[in-house]
Amino acid sequence: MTEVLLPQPSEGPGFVQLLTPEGQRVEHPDYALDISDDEIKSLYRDLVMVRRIDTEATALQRQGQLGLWASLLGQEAAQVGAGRALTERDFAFPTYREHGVAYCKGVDPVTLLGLFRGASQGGWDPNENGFGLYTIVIGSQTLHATGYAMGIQRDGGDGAAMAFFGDGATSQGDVNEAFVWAGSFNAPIVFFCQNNQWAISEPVERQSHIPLYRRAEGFGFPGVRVDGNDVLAVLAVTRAALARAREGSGPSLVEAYTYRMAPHTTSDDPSRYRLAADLETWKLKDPVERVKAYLSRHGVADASFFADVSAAADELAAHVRAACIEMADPEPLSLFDHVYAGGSSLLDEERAGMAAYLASFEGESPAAAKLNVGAH
Amino acid sequence: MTEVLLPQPSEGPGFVQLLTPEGQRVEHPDYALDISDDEIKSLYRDLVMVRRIDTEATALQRQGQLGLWASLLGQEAAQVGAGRALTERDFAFPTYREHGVAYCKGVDPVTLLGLFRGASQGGWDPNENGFGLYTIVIGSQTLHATGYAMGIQRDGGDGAAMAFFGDGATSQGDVNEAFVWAGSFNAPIVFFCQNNQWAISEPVERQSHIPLYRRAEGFGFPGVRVDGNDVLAVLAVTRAALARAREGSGPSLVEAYTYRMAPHTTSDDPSRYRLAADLETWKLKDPVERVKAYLSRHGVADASFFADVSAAADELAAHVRAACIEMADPEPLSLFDHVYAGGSSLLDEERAGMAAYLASFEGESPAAAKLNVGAH
Amino acid sequence: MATLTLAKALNEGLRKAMENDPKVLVMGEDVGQLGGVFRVTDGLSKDFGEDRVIDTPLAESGIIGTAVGLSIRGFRPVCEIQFDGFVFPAFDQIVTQVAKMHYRSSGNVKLPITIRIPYGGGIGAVEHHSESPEAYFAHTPGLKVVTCSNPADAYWMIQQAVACDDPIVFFEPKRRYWDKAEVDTDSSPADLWSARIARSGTDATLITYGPSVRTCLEASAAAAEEGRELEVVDLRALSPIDWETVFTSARKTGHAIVVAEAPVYVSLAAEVAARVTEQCFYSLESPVLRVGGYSTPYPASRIEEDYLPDLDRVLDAVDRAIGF
Amino acid sequence: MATLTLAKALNEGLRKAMENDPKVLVMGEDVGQLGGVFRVTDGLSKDFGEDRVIDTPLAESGIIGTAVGLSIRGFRPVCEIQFDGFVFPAFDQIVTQVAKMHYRSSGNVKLPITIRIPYGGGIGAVEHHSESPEAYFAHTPGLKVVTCSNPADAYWMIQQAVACDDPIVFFEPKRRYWDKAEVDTDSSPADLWSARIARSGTDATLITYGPSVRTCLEASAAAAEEGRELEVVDLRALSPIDWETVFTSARKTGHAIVVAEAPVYVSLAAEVAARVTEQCFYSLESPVLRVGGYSTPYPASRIEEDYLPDLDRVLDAVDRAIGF
Ligand SMILES: Cc1ncc(C[n+]2csc(CCOP(=O)(O)OP(=O)(O)O)c2C)c(N)n1
Ligand SMILES: Cc1ncc(C[n+]2csc(CCOP(=O)(O)OP(=O)(O)O)c2C)c(N)n1
Ligand SMILES: [Mg+2]
Ligand SMILES: [Mg+2]
Repeated sequence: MTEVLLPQPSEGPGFVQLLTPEGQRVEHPDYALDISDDEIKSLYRDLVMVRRIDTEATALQRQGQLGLWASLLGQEAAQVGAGRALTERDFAFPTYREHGVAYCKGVDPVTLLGLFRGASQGGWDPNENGFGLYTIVIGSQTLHATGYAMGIQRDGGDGAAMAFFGDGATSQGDVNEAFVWAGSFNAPIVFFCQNNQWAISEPVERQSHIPLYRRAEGFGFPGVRVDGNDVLAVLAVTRAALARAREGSGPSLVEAYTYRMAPHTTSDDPSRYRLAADLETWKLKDPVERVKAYLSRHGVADASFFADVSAAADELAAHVRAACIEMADPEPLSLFDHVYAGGSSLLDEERAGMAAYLASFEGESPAAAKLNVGAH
Repeated sequence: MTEVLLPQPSEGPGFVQLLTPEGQRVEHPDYALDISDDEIKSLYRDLVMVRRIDTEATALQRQGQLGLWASLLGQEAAQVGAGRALTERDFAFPTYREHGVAYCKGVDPVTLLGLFRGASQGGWDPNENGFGLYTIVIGSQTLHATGYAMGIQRDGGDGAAMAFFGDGATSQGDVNEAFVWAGSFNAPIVFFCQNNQWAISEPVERQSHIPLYRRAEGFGFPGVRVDGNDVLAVLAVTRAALARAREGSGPSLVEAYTYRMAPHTTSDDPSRYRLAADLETWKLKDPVERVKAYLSRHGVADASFFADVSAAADELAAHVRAACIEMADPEPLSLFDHVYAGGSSLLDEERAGMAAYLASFEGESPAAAKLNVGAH
Repeated sequence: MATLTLAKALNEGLRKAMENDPKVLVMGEDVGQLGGVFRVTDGLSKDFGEDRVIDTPLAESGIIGTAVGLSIRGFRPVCEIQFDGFVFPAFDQIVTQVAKMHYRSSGNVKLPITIRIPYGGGIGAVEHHSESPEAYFAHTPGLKVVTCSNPADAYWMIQQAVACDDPIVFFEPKRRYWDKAEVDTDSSPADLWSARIARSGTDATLITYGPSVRTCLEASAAAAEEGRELEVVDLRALSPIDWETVFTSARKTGHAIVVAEAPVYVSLAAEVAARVTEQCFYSLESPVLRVGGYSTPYPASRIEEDYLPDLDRVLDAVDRAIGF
Repeated sequence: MATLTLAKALNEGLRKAMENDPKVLVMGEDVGQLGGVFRVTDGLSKDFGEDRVIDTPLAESGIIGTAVGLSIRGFRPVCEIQFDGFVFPAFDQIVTQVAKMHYRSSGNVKLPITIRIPYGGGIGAVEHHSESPEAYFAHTPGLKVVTCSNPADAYWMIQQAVACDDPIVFFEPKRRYWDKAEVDTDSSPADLWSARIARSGTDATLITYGPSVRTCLEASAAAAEEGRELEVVDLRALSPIDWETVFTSARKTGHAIVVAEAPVYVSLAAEVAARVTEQCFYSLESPVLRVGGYSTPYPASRIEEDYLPDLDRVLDAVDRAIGF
């Protein structure tokens, strides 16, 4: 057998970094970023808030308040960088892990938790914040984003679409079809791939032996690899890609090179497939710490700033926790709501049947409930 | 709307040609071809035979003997070049248009005609000649070929797989997934794309704004564009790609740049979507004529050689015609044959039901037959 | 009043839909300059431009997936799948995205997508060009499924489907594309969700749809010559079904036969049989019988007429039902 | 004799299959080092190596499509689809290639592919992780479909499926993965294509399969306390079905109820109802009833127990049938 898994070099020509892991600003010829210290402070704040939401959600899952949680730990810079590059005109199509983008887009984290709690399938209005529904079937949303971008071309809008997806997703037919379509129609879209090195237990080398950003070349548009743990670099690169899209120059692919520091989801056990040592290496590149280092080193922020941010994060976490725990279960009959915009005689009949059935118990609880049968 | 359709340059760096349209031998630094004049004569013979089969099949369709025919006119060099590069150890996975490859692989053309006549769905044994079944769902066979190549890796075989597909197919998810898999497993496979400029009525620019061979780069293996109307170039390039695959160096993509000179199939009317003038341009690049020009100019072949080839082709055509016309319709009850290797109680029941039903007419023909209802 | 083929009636209906609403788009393979392989979109590209009649790359998942995005942006895409057998690369987008997004979004996202699929056999075609995949879609909650059987319905139903805010799979009986009939383009159409009594009768009910409606009408004409009056119900909507019309007829005649081209095993015909039995139990004098395709892949065209339900197989079933 | 969970029984069965035939391969997402998200392939990679237990790229069409090629090359691939809701990207390969290639090749190509799909709800999961898509496959000629309901069947049926020369879709009731039972690994197994009387009774027949078998056994235990003896038929094979066992039971009790999690509309349950009615018309004292999922997308997990058939809904249907 001749199969080989080559390690992908993380850096190399074109790897965009503007802030080193040590918190040092560096320049990149193609991606100058003119940014004030206040802006960097506000980015820092977002990073902290997003991490705090994530920690709280993980805790809520452990306590049985959520059925599942997909942590973004380690990917905060990638998501805040991209999320902050997006303007109101732009529309984001997320996977199930874009809590940081959701935050930047103004989506209440509690709404996201509804899905992981099992109280809804998402349920928010994508058009309210330009933030699409979480999409679990790997890659599907990249085609939605491409279609949306084709819609912008057709109604004369001036925004762009951004499709989020992971390294694993690059193997799906849908993602590659999205590349074909975006290229063919020169659609105003940015493909934003968070290469967090893992698709559950599979290393990115199972999907590709060459860096993922290079996939774009063969479809006729540019790809770039950016340090996904560097919020400044991600912001700069994503802004440039969005500007390109908005001005009619077509799609591009941004590969944010990062690391999934948590298990795939709370159901996962990464000790079965990866070394704890890798995690240590990546901790040195922590996306939040490096901004903190920059702010401290340059005297831009003092202890009180960090304390304020921390307090605000705790406050948000408390809100999230309280709202999550209070979240009511849906009514059984709500099963039938929103299947169709225009209703359906079949559903009307089924709903009536279920209502009559439920009514037949009249106070006395069904045997299944008593026996606790079927509840796992 | 910002959509653009850029014409794809046919030539350029890397475009491999070894025999000009005028029949002039030229050299290419990467693809030296050491070939005897006898071999060229035998290639010529194949080109003529294949074209003759195609002409006969088109005629048979017009006369109602076939329900449909997908002509390879103009693509003879691409198919004979690739077909002759394949050895017995190699396995070809065709679309519905690879009559030339079938011929080189030793498949009786009459078998192919069974499918287009409606007497079978193909029905040949792929393992007999290393030639897979015709595949109509665009792109599916590229994954089969990749799996087959993975099988070669696993059983220690020394052949390679070759997947045939068109320019239109490059947009399908399956084809791109095949690229992913071939790259990931470093599988011994050659992707052979006949870019005949059209997917029914759609020009190749609808699928991609850049040359198709470049798609391979982004998946981590080499791509090359070859003059698909030059049988020598196709032979040389495909041989090299197969050798690479067999020696464990992994997949490659060959784009044979050619032109579909006939309608998409006999059901198609290309006058609705393309200019007759284009056809004229491509006639000057005819794949058969240029070999004839070479053979004549260099005194390699004389009139009697050409007459012999022509007579042999006519003889083959006569065989094909006679065998096609004589081909019996399948028996109604054969409907149920070969659905499963291991049979099925459901089918047994249905077969028995149909047999009893047919028996109930006992000589007198059913009303439907009398009324000729439903036959179109 | 105009005499139109079914294909032309669809074409006219689509044209009307595009005229009525600038957000309506037509997209698919070869729908532009070629006008579709069956010419159902003939002339639309010329009149509405390439931005509204989109020749797409060759990828069905892409067609449906981008239609989802276009809908979120406010468009009403009408997607053509070139043949029944080529809908499967798009099946994931249809089943996991199109069918579920309204539900997933608690009603915030509407996907007014019409997925047109020429379906059924009998045209002497090669593999994958003669399938009847309606059961897959009817079994999928969140989709609606309809099919027309004649030019007048084609003209109106396609417009109603495009105007509907829910995703609809619209099956077109390709062997009937060339059937001609008068179409009154001024009348007002029947409810999209209603079944139609295509012929009244008293002795048995044929429940059918799409290409098999004509087969059943021919069978009932033949039966009438022998003094048997068959009622023919053209379902039109396959999900949801207008059960009242079906039940009323089945109760009246006491015998029901479902006729469709798809393999009967786990099919729409099974649903009709199950439900008619459940709801008309005491009215039925015989079990509901099904006449359909066999449990084999669609066969080579030279024996397809043995596979497809025809007049004789329908009449044979009627005999069996009445003689039960 | 060993006490095994259903998941472990599958694991042992797969191990046996791999030991018995070096051509058997296991492939899918995370099936290697992780052992699958449900650990059904746990340890196989370590013992049989990465060439026989293949962690694949993240693409289901790729999994099935390459399995076809591997089969043509002489292998017997066992493909894992991680969850029911993720089989749809592979649907095209399954329906147009896997199901048809033996037919297309006039029997020259055998595709001994086993497609394992953990299915069904009740585990509190998010969207796409609780689907019951068996109808799609049962409706597809050229495929065979089976499902196990208990550890012993799991152990044997997976081996039989892998040994079968036809492509089989093998549904695993994921909410029952942790159910434990004694498995006699020395006995000889029942015919893969036979249904099983999981409990004998005389008053009504529950026809069911997969995860709902336990539900029906619990319902019949509850019914027995009230003096009603229900017979439970575990279908095991969904395509083809062992009709004789089903009919015999239905004729004996005169009442039949089909129980399954999938939406009932155009479902396998519809087929059972239609066929039982057709074949047992004069023996039935009531119409065949169906207890199943509703015609909605699978709901959020906090109301899934209202969606799924449970003991009460089954007993309610029994009451309605017997009281008809
Ligand atoms: C079509 C499909 N197949 C399988 C899965 C199961 N699954 C969920 S997440 C995941 C890995 C995704 O990896 P990647 O794209 O890298 O995203 P990440 O989870 O790392 O953010 C898999 C296989 C799925 N959700 N959808
Ligand atoms: C999945 C699928 N979609 C649509 C079709 C209908 N169709 C048949 S051939 C064809 C065009 C194929 O173009 P290309 O790949 O360039 O091959 P060519 O016919 O030019 O050889 C189309 C759209 C099909 N066969 N399969
Ligand atoms: Mg990842
Ligand atoms: Mg082509």
